Amino acid sequence: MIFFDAVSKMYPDGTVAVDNLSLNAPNGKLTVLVGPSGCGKTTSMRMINRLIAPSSGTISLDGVDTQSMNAVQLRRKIGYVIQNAGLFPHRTIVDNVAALPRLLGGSRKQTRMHAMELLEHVGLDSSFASRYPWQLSGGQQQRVGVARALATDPPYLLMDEPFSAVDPIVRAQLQDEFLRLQADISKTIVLVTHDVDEALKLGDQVAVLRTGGTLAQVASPADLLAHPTDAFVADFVGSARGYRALGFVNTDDSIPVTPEQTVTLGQHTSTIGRTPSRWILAVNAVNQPVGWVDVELIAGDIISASDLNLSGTVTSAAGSVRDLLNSALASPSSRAVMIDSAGALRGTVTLHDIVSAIGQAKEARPNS
Amino acid sequence: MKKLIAISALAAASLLALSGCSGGDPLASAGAGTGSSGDQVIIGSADFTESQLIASIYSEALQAAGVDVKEQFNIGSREVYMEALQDGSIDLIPEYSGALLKYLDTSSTASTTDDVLAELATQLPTGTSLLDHSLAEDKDVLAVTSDTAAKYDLEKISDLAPVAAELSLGGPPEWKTRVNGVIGLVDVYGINFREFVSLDAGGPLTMTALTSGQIQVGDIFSTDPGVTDNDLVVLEDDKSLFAAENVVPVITTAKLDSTIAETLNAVSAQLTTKDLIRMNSEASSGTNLAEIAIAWLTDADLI
Amino acid sequence: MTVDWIWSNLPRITELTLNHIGLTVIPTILGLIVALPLGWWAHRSRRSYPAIVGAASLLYTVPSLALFVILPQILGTRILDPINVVVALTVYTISLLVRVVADGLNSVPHETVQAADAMGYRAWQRLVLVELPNAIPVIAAGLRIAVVSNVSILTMAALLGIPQLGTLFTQGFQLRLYVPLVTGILLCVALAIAFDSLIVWLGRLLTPWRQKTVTA
Amino acid sequence: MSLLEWFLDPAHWSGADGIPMQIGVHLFYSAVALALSLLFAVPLGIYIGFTGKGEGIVAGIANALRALPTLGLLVLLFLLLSPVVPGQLVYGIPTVIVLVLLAVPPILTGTYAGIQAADTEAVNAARGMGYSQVQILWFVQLPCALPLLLSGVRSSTLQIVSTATVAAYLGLQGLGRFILDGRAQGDFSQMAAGAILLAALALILELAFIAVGRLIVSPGLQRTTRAPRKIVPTTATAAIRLTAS
Repeated sequence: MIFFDAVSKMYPDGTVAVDNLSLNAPNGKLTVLVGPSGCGKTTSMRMINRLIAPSSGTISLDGVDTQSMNAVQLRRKIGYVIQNAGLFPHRTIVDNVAALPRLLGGSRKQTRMHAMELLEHVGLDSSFASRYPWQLSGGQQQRVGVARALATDPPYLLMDEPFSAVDPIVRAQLQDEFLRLQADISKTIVLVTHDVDEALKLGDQVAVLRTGGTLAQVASPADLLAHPTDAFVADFVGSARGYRALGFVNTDDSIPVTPEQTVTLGQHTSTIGRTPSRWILAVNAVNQPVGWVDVELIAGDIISASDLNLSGTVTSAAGSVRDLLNSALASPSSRAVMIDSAGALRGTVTLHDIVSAIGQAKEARPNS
Repeated sequence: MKKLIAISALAAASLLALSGCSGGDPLASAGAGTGSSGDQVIIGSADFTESQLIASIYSEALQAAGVDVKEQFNIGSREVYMEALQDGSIDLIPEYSGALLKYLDTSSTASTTDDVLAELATQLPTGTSLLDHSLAEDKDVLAVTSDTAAKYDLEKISDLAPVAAELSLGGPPEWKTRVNGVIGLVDVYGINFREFVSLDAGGPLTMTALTSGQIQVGDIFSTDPGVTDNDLVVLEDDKSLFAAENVVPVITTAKLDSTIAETLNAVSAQLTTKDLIRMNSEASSGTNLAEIAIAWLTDADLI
Repeated sequence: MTVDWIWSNLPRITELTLNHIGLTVIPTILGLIVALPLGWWAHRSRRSYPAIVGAASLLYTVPSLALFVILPQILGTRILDPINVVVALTVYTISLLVRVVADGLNSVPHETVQAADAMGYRAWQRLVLVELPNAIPVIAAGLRIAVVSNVSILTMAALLGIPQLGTLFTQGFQLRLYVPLVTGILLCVALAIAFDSLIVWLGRLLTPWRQKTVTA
Repeated sequence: MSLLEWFLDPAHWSGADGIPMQIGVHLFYSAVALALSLLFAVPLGIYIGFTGKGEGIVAGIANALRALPTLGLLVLLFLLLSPVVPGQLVYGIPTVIVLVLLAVPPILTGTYAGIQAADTEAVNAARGMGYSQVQILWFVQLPCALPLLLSGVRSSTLQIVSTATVAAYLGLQGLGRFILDGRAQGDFSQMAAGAILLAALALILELAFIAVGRLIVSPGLQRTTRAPRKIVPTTATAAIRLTAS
């Protein structure tokens, strides 16, 4: 547990970076500090491992005041991941990961072996081990950064904009992988980001800070969307918060899933029977959806790949109502396509059914 | 606009540089050539003070006589400035008769003033002429400290022969290959020093090396005021290796006219060894060489 | 005595200083003129870059005194001709500036060059109007070093009797006088600083856009 | 005697003033000067690079040192020291001082520029990971500074070796002897031979430095596969400052 008790940071020129911050980052959970630039989120985080000294107040790790510890010893208990990974350019990937364990006296062989495991853990092929940082893409470097932070198996992890420097597709991928990793290792994590979507996606708990370094609100992502404490937080989480909130509502049995008539690629048009609408779903040999087909516009006698409309998306049965709604909205047939964990088609849900399910859910929760 | 200013400034700077160095005139010389242009007489000197001093006297005297002169002093050793004289880089240089003769004819054995000058006249490179010699003489001499002299009982150069293997000789680099240098010491005196140290032409390096014990025997000039200042013992040249060394102007014949000849001959007629010693001493106290030259010329009623 | 010496030798010192200025500035400008196309060539061709830059750098290791004396044999000039010194210093300037020009051109942002291409600049237009102006800061930095080095190297020519500030060193040495020595050294440093500042000033004047970005 | 004959003459290859001996003496003076320069400039460079203190002053002094005329300084030092320093040292000390003054700026700027140019992200990461100041310096900043430091040492060495010729003006041995004596004796071959030997020595040292660089600089910092276009103006300027000097 990382506990901020009335922590302030004032610079000699009078600038207040952090103002009387009290916050608890519970063990095994991921706490996100989010806010606009100048809100003191990075300063707050860097006070945890004493890269910056607080002007007043105390920060404690599991009840021990960090000021009472040796700064270097303190930092070695806390993994640290930064924006551009900050890999040592003169060391190979595996030696980057093994650097701190080596420094702490581990044998070369042992630390390297452990480093190789960690690299695998963060999804890097062992062929990367002997390369140098500049030979890796930004996303790959960031994975190494995470592996390096975990090298000494520290109970705490600080992450400073860890996924900000990579493109959106890689970022989403890294985020997903990181959530899986965290489910596995359950570190006590403080993550700083300016990206509210990232905060809502990753955080077990999100602390919104406002310019001037005051804490605006701490809450779970769903709570934050549903009950922003003031106009600042409401504005910061964005006008799409109603829609975003659906991302934290799981689909359940109240939404009717209907079986969908399908065709396969290569099927002769004459074998298609009557269809309920213009749009019919195409699947592959193992019943995985591949796209929608407009029966009135099929070019030849055979359904081919060029007949597919690819605008639709699929949603997993375990996904959120937001994903379901999105699938329905994206589909030319206005039906959301639901798949099981193997990717096979379970059925479709109509837009109308989704919207009424949302309406019923809101009525059941008068506070919303 | 600013750019325009900058470019013009650059252009102006280069022009200024081109014109500013008309003294040295590096570019003009490419076409017109240093030296032999028109009536200008370029006076050179060797790379030691006395040579520059005498060259200054020549220069001031000629200027007073209305000759257009240019000074190109401190050129280097005889090996260098004689080449400069022949390729037209310079037109006039003060020389020392014996050393010049040995340079031109390494086998020469002439040693008296008259013999040396007579032989020199036959050996002079074509296109150059000797003017009247002066009585002023400045010989290369071998000097030792009074301590060294006492220790090895040295009075004359031949005394060195039995002990030379223990001693270091210092002198200008060119001495190593000169007849009136290391070669002559071996051939004439049979003296083989332990080593030869390349220093300077009777300058501060040799004097310092001698007084600090870096070398035991040094080639210095007989007119060096340092001989008395440092209580040095000059070894007698008992086998006349070092011939008479009268100061004499050497000039490109093409530049020679009656004004120049008369002026320089008048200088030579009055210059004495004593004058040289006194003027060397004045120079080493920091007086401007041109001032010393003018003072001497004035005293001698030459200007 | 100090003031006396300087005062009585003032015309001589002035003459030597003027010579020194001329013999420094001319080779620096000539060197730049030659280094520009060579540097451009090294910049254009990746393959020849190491060869050109390497060969140019190697020239710098030839000791100045040797170069001063060997050049007459190569050029057929007279041994005391100041042209030898000019050529030698030009060679050193080229040696320093070829790499600088190449690196300066390489330092121009790729996007800028591409933008010029996309706008339809011809190769020479791109070089003169886009690449060279943007390389000025780097080239100016190299030129500063070249000119300061030239001020210092030139003094070696005193050992050959070419009159410039180095003459004060050999004369001061022969006469065991500190005043000409120190005067010569101070004048050299002053000249170096003056040339250095001049190039900084010219560089700023030629790149007004850089000042704007600094103040903005 | 032609240049080739000069080189082929066995007399020039032996004895106290033979080629091997002169090269040895030349390298000895160069090595002493280089060692002293390193001893002085590297720790100072580390201090400046690490603390950021005095950078402006040092950059200014380094530039001024570059403007100091070697010949004038050498002669001045000789005259100043000759009354107080005894024996052979009176020639050696001014020579070494002049060479050190020449060699310090490139090494100094190379060291502090190298340390400052060390990837700030990597330094931040190391600090956050719990590296102590000394460990950051030793394990991160110094290895990262090596390429620039080495290039500083390289240009210093070449400068020293090339300038050590002036030692001959004070009567010292070394390759400058051939050049100065050759000139004084009007022996062109000897002088040209001196220049050639010196250039060859410089070339060999240059190659040696490249080899040493390959050996001790981490391949992670030698981006040989990348085109040289990725030079930003600031580093280019820094590089010039180092190479040229």
